[in-house]
Amino acid sequence: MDTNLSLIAPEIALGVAGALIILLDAFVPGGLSRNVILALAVVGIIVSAALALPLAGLNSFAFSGAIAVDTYAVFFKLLFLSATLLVLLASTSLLDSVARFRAEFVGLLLLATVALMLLAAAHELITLYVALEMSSLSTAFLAAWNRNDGRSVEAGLKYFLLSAMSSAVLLYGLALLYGLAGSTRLDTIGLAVANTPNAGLFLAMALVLAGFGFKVSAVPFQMWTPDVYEGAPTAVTAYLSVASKAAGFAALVRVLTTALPAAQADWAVLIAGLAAATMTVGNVVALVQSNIKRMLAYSSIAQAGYVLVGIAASSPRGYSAVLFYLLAYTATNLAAFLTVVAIIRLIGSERIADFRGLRQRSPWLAFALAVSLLSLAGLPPFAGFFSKLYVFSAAVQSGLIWLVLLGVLNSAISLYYYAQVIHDMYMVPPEGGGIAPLTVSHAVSLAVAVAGVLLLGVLSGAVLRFDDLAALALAR
Amino acid sequence: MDLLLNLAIWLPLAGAVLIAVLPGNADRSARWIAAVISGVALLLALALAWGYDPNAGVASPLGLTSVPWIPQLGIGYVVGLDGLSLPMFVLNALLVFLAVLISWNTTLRPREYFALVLALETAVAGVFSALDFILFFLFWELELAPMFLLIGIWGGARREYAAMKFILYTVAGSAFMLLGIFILYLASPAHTFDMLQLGSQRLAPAVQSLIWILLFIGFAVKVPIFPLHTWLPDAHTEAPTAISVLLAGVLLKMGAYGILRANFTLLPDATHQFALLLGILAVINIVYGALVAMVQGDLKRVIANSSISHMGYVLLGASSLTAIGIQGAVFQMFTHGTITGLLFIMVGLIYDRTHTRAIADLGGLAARMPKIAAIFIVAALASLGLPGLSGFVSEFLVFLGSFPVWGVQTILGVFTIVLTAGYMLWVVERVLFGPERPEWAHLGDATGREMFAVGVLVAVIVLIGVFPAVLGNVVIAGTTPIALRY
Amino acid sequence: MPPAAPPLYPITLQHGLILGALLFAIGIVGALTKRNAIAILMSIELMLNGVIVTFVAFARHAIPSDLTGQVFGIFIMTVAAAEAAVGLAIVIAVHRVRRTVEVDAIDTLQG
Amino acid sequence: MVIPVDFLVAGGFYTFALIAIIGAIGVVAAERVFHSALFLVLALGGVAGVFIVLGADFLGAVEILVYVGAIMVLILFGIMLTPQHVQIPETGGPARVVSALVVSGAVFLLSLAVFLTSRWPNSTPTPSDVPSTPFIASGLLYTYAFPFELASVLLLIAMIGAIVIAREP
Amino acid sequence: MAQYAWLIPLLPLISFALIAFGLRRSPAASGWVTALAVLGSLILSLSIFAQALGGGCVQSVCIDQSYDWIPLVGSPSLAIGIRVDALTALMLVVVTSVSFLVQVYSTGYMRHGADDDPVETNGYARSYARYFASMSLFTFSMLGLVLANSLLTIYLFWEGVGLCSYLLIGHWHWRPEAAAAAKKAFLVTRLGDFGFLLGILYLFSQAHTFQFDQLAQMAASGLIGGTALTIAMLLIFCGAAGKSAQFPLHVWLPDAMEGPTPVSALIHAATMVAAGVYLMARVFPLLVHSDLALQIVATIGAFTAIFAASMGLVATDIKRVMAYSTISQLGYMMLGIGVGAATAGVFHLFNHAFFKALLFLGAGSVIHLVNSNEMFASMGGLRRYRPVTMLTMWIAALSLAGIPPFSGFWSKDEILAAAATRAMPLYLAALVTVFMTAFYMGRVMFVTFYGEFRGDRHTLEHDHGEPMSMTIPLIILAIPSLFTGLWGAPFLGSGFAAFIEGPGAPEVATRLDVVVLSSALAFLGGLLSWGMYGRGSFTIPERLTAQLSWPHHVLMDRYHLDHLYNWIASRVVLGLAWLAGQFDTLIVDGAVNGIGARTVQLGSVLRRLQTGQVQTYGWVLFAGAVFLALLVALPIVTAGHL
Repeated sequence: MDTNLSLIAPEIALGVAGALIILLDAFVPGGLSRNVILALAVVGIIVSAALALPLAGLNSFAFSGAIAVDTYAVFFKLLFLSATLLVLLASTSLLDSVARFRAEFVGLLLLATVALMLLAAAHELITLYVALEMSSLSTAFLAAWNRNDGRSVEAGLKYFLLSAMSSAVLLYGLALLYGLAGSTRLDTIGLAVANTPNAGLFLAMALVLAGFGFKVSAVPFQMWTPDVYEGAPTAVTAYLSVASKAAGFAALVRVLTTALPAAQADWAVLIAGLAAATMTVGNVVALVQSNIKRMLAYSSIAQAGYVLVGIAASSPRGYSAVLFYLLAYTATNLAAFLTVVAIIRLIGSERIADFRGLRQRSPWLAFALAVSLLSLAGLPPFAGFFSKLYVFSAAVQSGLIWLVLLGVLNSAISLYYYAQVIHDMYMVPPEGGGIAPLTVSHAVSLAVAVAGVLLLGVLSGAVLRFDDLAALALAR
Repeated sequence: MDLLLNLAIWLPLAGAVLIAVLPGNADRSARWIAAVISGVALLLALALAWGYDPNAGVASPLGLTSVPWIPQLGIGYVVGLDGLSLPMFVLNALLVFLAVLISWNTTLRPREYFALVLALETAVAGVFSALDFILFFLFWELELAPMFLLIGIWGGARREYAAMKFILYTVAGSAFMLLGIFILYLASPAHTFDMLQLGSQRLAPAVQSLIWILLFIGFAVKVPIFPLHTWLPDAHTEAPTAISVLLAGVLLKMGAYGILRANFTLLPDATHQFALLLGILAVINIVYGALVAMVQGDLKRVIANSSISHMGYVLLGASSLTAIGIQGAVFQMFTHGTITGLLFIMVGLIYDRTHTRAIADLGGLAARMPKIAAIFIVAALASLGLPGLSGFVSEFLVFLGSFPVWGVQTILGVFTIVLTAGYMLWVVERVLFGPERPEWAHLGDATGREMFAVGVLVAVIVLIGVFPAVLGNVVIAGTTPIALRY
Repeated sequence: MPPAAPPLYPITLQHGLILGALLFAIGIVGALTKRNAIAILMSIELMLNGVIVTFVAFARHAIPSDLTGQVFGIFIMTVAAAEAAVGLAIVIAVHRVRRTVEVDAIDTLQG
Repeated sequence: MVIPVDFLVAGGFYTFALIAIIGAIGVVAAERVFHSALFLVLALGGVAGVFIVLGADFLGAVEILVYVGAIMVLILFGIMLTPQHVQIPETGGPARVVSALVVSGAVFLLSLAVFLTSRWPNSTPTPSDVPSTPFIASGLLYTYAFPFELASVLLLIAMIGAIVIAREP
Repeated sequence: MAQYAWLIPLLPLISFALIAFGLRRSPAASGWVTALAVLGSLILSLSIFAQALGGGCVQSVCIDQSYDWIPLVGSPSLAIGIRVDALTALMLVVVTSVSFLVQVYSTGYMRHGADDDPVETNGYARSYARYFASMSLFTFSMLGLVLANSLLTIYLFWEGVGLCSYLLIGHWHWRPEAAAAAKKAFLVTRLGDFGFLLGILYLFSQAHTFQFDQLAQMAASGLIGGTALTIAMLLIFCGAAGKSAQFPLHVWLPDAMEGPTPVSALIHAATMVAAGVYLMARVFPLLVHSDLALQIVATIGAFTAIFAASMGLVATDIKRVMAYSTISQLGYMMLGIGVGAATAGVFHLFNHAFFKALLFLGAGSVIHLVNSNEMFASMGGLRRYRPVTMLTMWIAALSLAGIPPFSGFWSKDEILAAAATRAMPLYLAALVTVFMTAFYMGRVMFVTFYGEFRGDRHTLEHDHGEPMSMTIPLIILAIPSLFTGLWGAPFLGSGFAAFIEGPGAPEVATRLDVVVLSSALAFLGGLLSWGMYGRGSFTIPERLTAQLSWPHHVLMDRYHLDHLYNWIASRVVLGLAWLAGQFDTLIVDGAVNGIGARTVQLGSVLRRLQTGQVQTYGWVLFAGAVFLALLVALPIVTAGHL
């Protein structure tokens, strides 16, 4: 048994940090202070990242093939770690408001991240399933964290029930895969089903797609997204919208490419269809939203659609583009949500109409939000422009011209609602005063995210090199 | 030269950042910085023009800079100027400088205003100098956000609607363009976005047609070509004066430039195929724009619709596929930029004083503002193609080139000059002439700064009208490679 | 060893699969119609059981001497236990705030 | 008269399957959530029986222990802790029932069609009298040690979360 | 001398620039600078004229030089250039001399401007400097026009003079009528220029050159001809008709009288309006190769002559009578060109320039005195106040009427002779015109200068005589009005034709019958006018007006043509424009907004699916899964695969 723990050292480190925070808080009299908790978490994340970096370039397995250790996994681990770090730094206010359970909050967040990291690395169905459930359940808790807020617990309940249903669907698909291949290892499945593409395989494929579709909020499995995003604490929403979604994509792409290469032509078509529906529904419904979190929820549905375009390209270039997209999207959406966290606290409202004149009340927050929205809309020179560029270019190379046309038109539609927010912030006089008080850590995390939005695209030559390697790792 | 060029492109953006990060209450220094920066950029552009060698050939554009940027996708930072882009590049620098001058007294959020104007300059300069198609597209889109804000914040009563319409139209159009660029990339044997390389190959006609249409939609929105034009009157009407100047002066040219640079240069067979369509659209633009202009009650709307009409001449010349016609089109791009820019400035000066643009409310202004009236008349005359002013040169070349090819279209185009004269002189009569009105009695004439700004434009208009050769050799160098394809 | 004679009353793979599908389908009906959140949870347990039956059927028929399907079943049960705990905790929290566990009433987030 | 093993297996399967299905239908059809819980016990018992018939004796035992012993107790607690002030019908209106039946019927029929038409890799059943426990043990402790450990973390998460979310303020 | 010809237009341009950029503030100087500049041009012109007269030019072309103007891709540059030949030399003298005299006259006339022109600096009208700037610019453009050696060049200056005409008609821009008249003048001539420009383009597409000499050679050698030539000539004639106010594009000229009277004298009588005739004379070597074009030119000319003269019979505004007369005389010139007597047409142009300028300046003199244009309401008996004006105007009037031996007689007679030979119906029309001309000129003279003063006495009280600057030009202009005709007189050797056409010109045909007939008709016309208006009371004309009220109304209303044009402009063109505008807002923009609205509507519909009820979401989730499965699995299942 290859129990080389160094191969899962990042997860162990982070898990230990999470557990340690919870335990210390329980045993230290009076509990840990907010800053100590944060410091511990940050150290845990940094150590985990430091341990993850050397794994890049490896191409092996741990635990009888349960875990893949490759650049692809490392890419996502680093992505989740950075996202978690930024969310944590920005959730200082949330931590203050949930004074009694902040250690548990941070601990669960870290453990949820461990789950996501494993999800990206899972190379075996049982591990995949357990990691998925681990992330879903902890996310449900996090969503319901403001337990005295009816909306928060409603979000938690909805997320829980729907994720349970969808994981049942996924599980059914996994059962069929297992039945077809007689193994739970993805690569073995891939080999076993290669010569016998039959109806069972397609049913399994559809069910697996549905299961992951929930995780990444692809239409028609997206319906939980707006409600949960709106109800959950905003920092959790940020986490959900980037890390959880990215992990869904990570696992989806790995399963599709490793276990189902035989049906590539078929799933590519399905995913193209999902992408088309997802982009369109997300953008069109976002047009009529008045709550910023809900609007961003629909926007993130639409963004998932663009990522699916890259997957539908089903080529290394496409996967590489997907990775870059997720990276850029993570930076952008985090910037958006973390700004929204601060703005909501400043103005005490989530209504877009109340963002009027924000520029005068808090120029930098307005700037950060404007930048991230423009990036989401895919305008240069922001990261979102480049990520769309790569995804669409890959899709065109795969002949999906109609899909790209739909995609680019969709981004034109999306500009309407993004620009509406910018319009409200910049072109309408304010209705109140006051500057948003940002904690230092929040400001730092916001600055990092915005810097990512500004620089990722321009420097994408270097980033893409890494992405290409990671995408190639899939095709070992 | 490459250093100069890159400096000319990026300096304004640096200025914008500088203005943005200025500490405290720096509203007054913002305009000075903007003036200095845009002035230096203008000098750089003029220096580039001075150093331009018309005989340099297609393969060696002025200030060519080629750096790999995103090698995975074959995207490079490739910029350079040739005879086609150089006039536009200089025009951009000139108009931005003048725009800063005429918006000197902006009191609403001046820092943001000047920063955005400078950012806009970089974007447009980039469009005209980019030789990598993705880079071109990037600059193309880069211009949207500043423009959106400039119209939306400093615009007129319906600024929000106009700004939104502007940005949505352009983005919808560029969506098609992006797709076209991708297909072009894939179809080219070299798999490159480098326009110089793309220009040296010939694709299969069917593929060319597809790409042509896709690119054309993107450019057509910008030109704008009927029926994709309705954003323009709104944007023009609501935009502040200086922004209208830039919009008419250089932003519309991006569309026409794109058609010449991409469709004509890279896709000759498809261009042949679609020349008739282009010719018909051109004449629709010309006649329709003029007709619509005739029934507008708002001074700026008249100019905006006349702008649509005049851009039609660019298309008419280009669609003839004759050397003279294309040359006329390029001339018209430049001259329209100066003339319509001047007209918008004049409307702005009138509006600044009277606070109305409704033609019905104006009248008798010539008595109190003889200078403004004189320059307004000069601009109107230039717009209706009076010889001695630059508009005639370009329109004449367009007609000369297109007449043997598109007889009917040219006749309609020539006839529209009469219509143009009709509404332009009607405007002059109603706004400037007529009995002096008591409500304007206290109004003053143009100030020295304003006169300088318009004087420069008038000088350019007269210079090119009298000595077209000033522009001619550069334009010829830019037109020859295109003309050789037909 | 000569191949065993075919059984008279064979319980084939399909039997197990169909039972699993049936349980899964019944579970879906419950999950979509029950109004009490806990009853929905129970229906989901039914669905999971359907999946476990499927796994077991595959484990029996698919590859001899490999009982991974059963192992998977154990994991599913474990996860189901955790799921039940989480679900009930959230249901209790909802009940505390809303004084109801009826999902029809828990729809303030919409649109 | 010797009853053939085949017949026993078949009879056992059908019996337990019927119990499971009746229980399952009962869960869905019961008008009181408490009754649903009792039917669920019945269904789980039936499933456990099916497991044993299908040669998963260990799994059958675990099913009884974990599901009936632990999960059901949890659910009953849950039912008691969330008393309804107003008695409302347990099941949604006819439209909801019909639409649910449609989609569930579609799932079932589709699965049926797939199961009956597809050829599955190997249809020879493992003999049901071979004890499965050693295999499972080695699977859990060797091949699937990692997810096994992971499951413990999952339970930890569930525990901590449940405490935070559910406990009285 | 001819190599300095480019200096001739340059001098007025310099004076324009000086005024525009500096002298604006010292009005007195601007007037004198203009006059001096034009004097310089006049002197140069005279020397060139002398050179040409002395046979100093090779084949009557003194200089023909082109300069590259617009470089072209892959073909030779478009060139502009100057050409000096006898015709040019003649025109130079006409333009500079009349212009000089008008400038001098204007320094007096314009000083106090119109009654509503506020006096601002040093006793000069506010618009004084602007007036001279425009005049300088006009003189420049007009000189450039006559010097042009190619169609392109002539077109450039053609538009230039049009612009100046616009500016000068609208000089008193605060008067709505002046502003409207200026616009009308520009637009109507533009309408003609539409044809002119097309003609140039068409000719270029056939001949690939704009130059007159090359075009003439090509026409002579048959390289261009046939229908193409006819089309090109007719298109170019459109431009000439617009500029020279030929029917049906004549409507702008009467209105143009809203401008200051010296402007009317210079631009709308002597020079610019004659540019159309000049243009036709220039392209005459081409024109002769198209009989159809010739016929049309002649017919339109003849019709215009009689048509305009008929309106002159009833007009009461002294300047408008002059304007109709100008149109009519221009029609004569066109008739001359059309019947192949181009030289006669040009000769008439030459004579007409002087006597018509004199008539206008004289009219200006009396208008200056009584501050009104209305002959019947505000004038009468003015011979006591302005005897010099009356005397000089009589000379011009007799010249215009074609009474021998005044200058107009000679040139008109040549045209009539040619017409009588070539086109009898047109000849008859021209004869009628002769009669009408004599009649309305007599009418003007009698009504204005004889009888009793009918206006407001107060206007005459502060009359201190007119400044010398106004009187002297009248006197000077009277000299050519008297004598220039003799230059072309057949019995003196037809020097004019020899000068224009060079040695070896065909002898001018003289027809005694025409001479007698036309002179008699002219006498009769004058006599009739004396009978009706010369005896102080207007009972006969009043009775006639009452009896012939319908024709009178038609004539007064200019044959309703202005109404027709207004109707076309405001109903047809603006109607089309209105339709286009509605189409733009409702259809094009409506479609776009509609797409936007539909998209948002779709959003609202989809949004309603988001009920908040968790089982709805679950249902969609399951249904989605089933749908996906059906999409991929069903085809295989139904195909019975595997």
